[in-house]
Amino acid sequence: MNLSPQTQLEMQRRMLRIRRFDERASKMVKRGQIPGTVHTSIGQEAQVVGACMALGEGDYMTGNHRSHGHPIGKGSPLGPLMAELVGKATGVCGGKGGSLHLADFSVGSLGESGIVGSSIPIATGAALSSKVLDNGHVSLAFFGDGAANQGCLYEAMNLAGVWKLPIVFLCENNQYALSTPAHTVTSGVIADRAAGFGMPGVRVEDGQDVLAVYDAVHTAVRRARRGEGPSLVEVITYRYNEHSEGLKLGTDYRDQAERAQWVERDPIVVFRQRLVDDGVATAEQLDALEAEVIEEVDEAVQFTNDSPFPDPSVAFKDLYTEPIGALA
Amino acid sequence: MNLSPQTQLEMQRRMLRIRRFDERASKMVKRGQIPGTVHTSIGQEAQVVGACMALGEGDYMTGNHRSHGHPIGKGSPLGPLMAELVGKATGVCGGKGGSLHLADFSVGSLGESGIVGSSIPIATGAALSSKVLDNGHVSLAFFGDGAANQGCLYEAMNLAGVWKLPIVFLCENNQYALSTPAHTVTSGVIADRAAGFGMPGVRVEDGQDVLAVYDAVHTAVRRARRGEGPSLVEVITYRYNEHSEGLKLGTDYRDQAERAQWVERDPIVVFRQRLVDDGVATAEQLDALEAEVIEEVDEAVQFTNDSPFPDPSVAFKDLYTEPIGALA
Amino acid sequence: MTVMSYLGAIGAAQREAMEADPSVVIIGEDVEANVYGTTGGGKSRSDKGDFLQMFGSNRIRNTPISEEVIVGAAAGAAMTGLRPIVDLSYSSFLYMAMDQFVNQVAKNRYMFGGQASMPVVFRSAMFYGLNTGAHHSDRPYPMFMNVPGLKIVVPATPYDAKGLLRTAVDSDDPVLTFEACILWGTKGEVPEEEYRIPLGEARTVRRGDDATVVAISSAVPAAIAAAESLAEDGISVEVIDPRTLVPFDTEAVIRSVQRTGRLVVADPAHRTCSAAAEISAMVAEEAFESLRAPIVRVTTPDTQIPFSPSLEKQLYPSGPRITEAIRRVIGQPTSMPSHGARDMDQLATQAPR
Amino acid sequence: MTVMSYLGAIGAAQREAMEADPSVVIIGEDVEANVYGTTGGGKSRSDKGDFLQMFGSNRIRNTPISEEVIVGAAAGAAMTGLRPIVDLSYSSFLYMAMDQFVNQVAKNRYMFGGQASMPVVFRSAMFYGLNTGAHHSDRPYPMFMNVPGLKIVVPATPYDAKGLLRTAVDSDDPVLTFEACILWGTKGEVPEEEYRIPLGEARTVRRGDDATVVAISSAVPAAIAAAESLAEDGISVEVIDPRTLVPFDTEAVIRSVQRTGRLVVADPAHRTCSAAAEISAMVAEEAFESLRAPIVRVTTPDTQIPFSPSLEKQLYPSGPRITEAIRRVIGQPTSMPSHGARDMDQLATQAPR
Ligand SMILES: Cc1ncc(C[n+]2csc(CCOP(=O)(O)OP(=O)(O)O)c2C)c(N)n1
Ligand SMILES: Cc1ncc(C[n+]2csc(CCOP(=O)(O)OP(=O)(O)O)c2C)c(N)n1
Ligand SMILES: [Mg+2]
Ligand SMILES: [Mg+2]
Repeated sequence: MNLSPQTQLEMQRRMLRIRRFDERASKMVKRGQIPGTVHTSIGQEAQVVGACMALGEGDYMTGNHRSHGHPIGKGSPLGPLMAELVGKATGVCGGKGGSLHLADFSVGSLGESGIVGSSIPIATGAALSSKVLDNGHVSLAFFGDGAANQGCLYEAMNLAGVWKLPIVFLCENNQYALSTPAHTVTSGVIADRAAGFGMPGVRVEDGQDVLAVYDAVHTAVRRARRGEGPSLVEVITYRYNEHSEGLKLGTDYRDQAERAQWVERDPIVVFRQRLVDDGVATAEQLDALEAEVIEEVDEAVQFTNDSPFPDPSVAFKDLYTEPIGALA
Repeated sequence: MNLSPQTQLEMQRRMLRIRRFDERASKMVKRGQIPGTVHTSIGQEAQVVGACMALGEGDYMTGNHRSHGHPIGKGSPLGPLMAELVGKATGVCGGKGGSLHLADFSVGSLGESGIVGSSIPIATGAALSSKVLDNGHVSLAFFGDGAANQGCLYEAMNLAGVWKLPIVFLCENNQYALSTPAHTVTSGVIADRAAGFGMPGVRVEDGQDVLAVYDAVHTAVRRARRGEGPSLVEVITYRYNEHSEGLKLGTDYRDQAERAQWVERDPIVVFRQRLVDDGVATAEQLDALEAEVIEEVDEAVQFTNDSPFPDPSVAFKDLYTEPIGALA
Repeated sequence: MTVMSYLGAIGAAQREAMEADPSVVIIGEDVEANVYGTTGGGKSRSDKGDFLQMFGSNRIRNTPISEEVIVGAAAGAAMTGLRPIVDLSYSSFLYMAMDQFVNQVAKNRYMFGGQASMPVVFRSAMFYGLNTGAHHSDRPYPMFMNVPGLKIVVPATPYDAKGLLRTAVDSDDPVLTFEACILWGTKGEVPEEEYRIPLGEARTVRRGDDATVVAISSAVPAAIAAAESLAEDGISVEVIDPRTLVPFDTEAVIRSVQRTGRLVVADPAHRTCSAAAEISAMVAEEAFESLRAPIVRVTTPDTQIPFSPSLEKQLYPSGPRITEAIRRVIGQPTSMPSHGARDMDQLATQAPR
Repeated sequence: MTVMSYLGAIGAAQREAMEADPSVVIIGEDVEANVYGTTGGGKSRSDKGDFLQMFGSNRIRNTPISEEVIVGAAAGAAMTGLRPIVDLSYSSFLYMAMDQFVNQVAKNRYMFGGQASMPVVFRSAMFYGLNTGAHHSDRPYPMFMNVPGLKIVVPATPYDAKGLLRTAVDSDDPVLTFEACILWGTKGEVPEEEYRIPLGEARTVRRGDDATVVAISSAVPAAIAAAESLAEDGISVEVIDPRTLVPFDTEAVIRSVQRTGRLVVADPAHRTCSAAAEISAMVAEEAFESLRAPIVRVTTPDTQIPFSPSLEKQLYPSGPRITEAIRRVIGQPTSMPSHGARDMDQLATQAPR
């Protein structure tokens, strides 16, 4: 795969946007500046960005509780995302969604789901409309290794298979579902499940390599775009932080040495080195890129702070498209 | 597999019991003597009996709407089954269940389900209790090619895989789900789906051969009994009659020539010939066997006719094990 | 005007909607072969495959048996440009997709601050009263009434079935229609031309002064029968069919109760947390001053549905049970034999007494 | 007596049940690591893994995220000799297994004519009021009340949480317990020795003569606060916590209303077809003659749950909203500012008005 320097720099920028945004969100939730909980994608940026960059602008995407990375990876502006996490009126969902329910339809992000597995059918439906309307859009469903044991995934894979829907099922295998190691609750290999449902299944063993992820997903997206149907891509990766931050539900029982090994292969550090080695950018250029991203995150926080909370009456809006009784 | 003559004759007897029972039920529902609807297993007897005979007496079984064959195959007496179809007080479920909800706990039949796929988790739970209590019982879940696209099957296969539960997932692939040809709604091959869930998957191509079915299921049962976990067995077979009789919901759009080809390989006729050829029984002995079965069915109908309908107050019994308000 | 069956009216509405808008598609099990009789052109069951020929397999989507993904995919498709009509065949199968209904279909627009709209109709038929036992006889609309964000339609006549379904397809919000199989064969007059019936407008089936009966789905003909039989005794009963449960025409019911002072609610759902409970609670709060008698619910008792013909039919609201309830609210001595309607209503709850 | 938190009481009940009977097993996601704090010995969150050590991995069954098969497998296991306690973590995840709940768990015993018994407990926690948005905040017990065959428990205190859970595990019928996360930290006295609380017995939390408030789950402390604030004005309010919704202690409620003549029902569920609707309907039918005022429901309006702290809290029954409702039923002028409790209740329905 020969990617333009521009594209490669954009990958690094998006990974940084996720990293810095989530680091900030993590701090804010611990300080009580974000209510509820957040699930960060720190450590998984290559997997998220490699997948998102393989999609076109008009393409659709759904995600899960580990939610910020997906819209950021798809190019969503940070201000309304951060404002949403805090519950401000300027949030991307007007403050109604919060961290677990980000959606930015302007970039094809059809919604993150707090219910594990539950958004996979939605992405399948978006692929169905692309097919019926013949508009060339591809769908991608992000879900975790934990979600890979929800039955709806297999219903979706089968349906997409028989109807040759343009969809990529993307399993973010960060090897844990909350406290539970994937290998203790997964019989067989996730990627291998594709074959029984009549579609290619690939496993990206090095999910910390953004280009490896991009390659695998790009192949799947092209196949979908050609009308040949769905694919399953499983990406092995790792989250650095707690499963969920802010709630103080149990702590993590992962081995700290295991974590340290993964941190050593940090996707952003690795790719930065590669960009320098390949002569795509200089260290100074990459520092500047990083500074830009930090500023963007600062601005998002500023935007959030400057924004009002929604009026209480907003709770009664948006349930239906037209008023039903006092509800609008 | 070397089966005793006795066992082989019992296979033929059970296939005949299903055939004659279902022929009678089919007639009765058309005459309005059975209310509602029945789904017959005519044509699928080898698949049902081959599977049931591979189980031991204490083993568990669940089934689906095509329901009569399973308990008959497991050795249930015919009288209470027939009485149940008519809604008599002496029915195996006291008239509360009907054709769609037969269950005979005395032979390990934990219940047929009118909801496609829904009984698979129940069988999985029976296997779990066998495992926890270490009592050596194996479970078998019967389901159709249509049910093979319900997500709960894959949740069950995965759970059984990780916990090495003693269960056999038995797919009765009669090539249609109601009006829908399996190949039009199934991506990939059902038996091949097992591999992705870490278990053996076999396809019995000639599901009209009772011994072939027995062999495949017996292998799976032994594996389960040894503590090695679940298997998936897919059996190719064919139903002769309408999907459902009595309701007059649409008719069948299968090719009549296709049906004729299958009828030519009738499992009962084929096995009869084989029993004679192998010297297991004489034609006269087999005629006598058949006469016995016909008499048994006649007696079941007589038993049914002689039985009263349940008192209306019975509608308020059995919801809970103890009275709640007026409900007992 | 033309005469149509309830089932035919549904087919006709589907055909019109498919013809009117190319973004309308039909998704469901066995829709291709017209097994349930509503994708064959709205004429008769023997018009097999009509819709498939008329609209093609791109728009008539025959599915695997996978309710969860069917419902979710229809929702996702509705969020991205289609207007699906989903045929879920029997209402008892909706539970398979409950997560999609509650967590996606009902919540997405709200959670996402109005970014999503969800023009999708989920049709299903309640197969009660036909001796198919507990797995096919459910009447689960009360559950869905407890889920904000859904609209819920319960037609009782061919005219309403057709007009409400057209409106449902036009709606940019998700609509669930619960059809009653026991009414499939009911014939009625239907205009030749296209028409719509607004959601949230009750129909006063019969005017009366002594008591109001609000009746749902197949309880409507039973309530009419009750009103007719009481008319012979000079008792004048108003029968209201709300037609849609969400939105609900509170005003029509309140106005009627203000006049009659008495309310019976006839609802084929299970009693506890039924639509009848909601309607009763609404009136007990908002028209209390007008009430001259207890509000009586005639429902299906809180038991599952038994198969045997000797057990099943008694459980649903019937003419005699509704008659009996009306006599109770107007303070007339009852005429039912023991083990009749009165007993049924005493057995009708999970509350110890 | 000893002091325990609500969450600790649940853990303690689980531990006692596991110790008492080897056929009791715990099945659920993340139960091994005691993520939710009830499989660690009932002491504190930091007792990680206690249950695993005490009872072993044969009885502490850490599952994949597969709610449908978890629920069904627990049911199947209960039909064949185990007595599972299933931890489904949050109540919003129950929909994933709705078919198993309705079509298998609730129906099997009945459909099979009493052949099956189903000693299984399904625990889940309602996470509302904690700013986690629409996907974690559900309070779905009314749906399950509409399903005959289930028993439904909604404890509001540590004492009840422990005593009711022991009874639930003893029950040979399926029981769903809905715990309120917002009460997890509530402390209360609990006997040292083992005890049970029968299902179907309400607790009169506070005696009073002027009005009855039936309050559910987290509405119980809100109702107590309302009663206390009204006591200052000389208004005497009776507060009843039904503790179980199925079976329901109708008699306790009726007796109280017969005395007070006024009823407010405070229920954190969505309004339409809520438990409050059922309780109101029950009283409107059976204690009509005693009622001196409309029955008022204080519920969560029929909207989904928004995330923003400026939006969410207002929606649930609070002390001030209950106070306001009581003032209404006793005919006192209200003191709420506009956009307060009264408005909330006007916004609280999907019915056009
Ligand atoms: C249906 C459902 N079950 C359980 C949960 C609770 N839960 C939230 S996240 C999570 C773990 C998810 O693991 P995985 O899919 O691997 O995603 P990851 O968090 O590792 O990114 C669980 C169990 C949920 N939100 N929804
Ligand atoms: C959840 C659910 N969806 C749909 C149906 C309606 N239905 C009953 S049987 C059937 C076909 C089942 O096909 P298959 O599983 O292959 O079994 P077969 O009838 O061929 O034996 C359908 C669609 C149902 N009963 N349950
Ligand atoms: Mg994971
Ligand atoms: Mg089949």
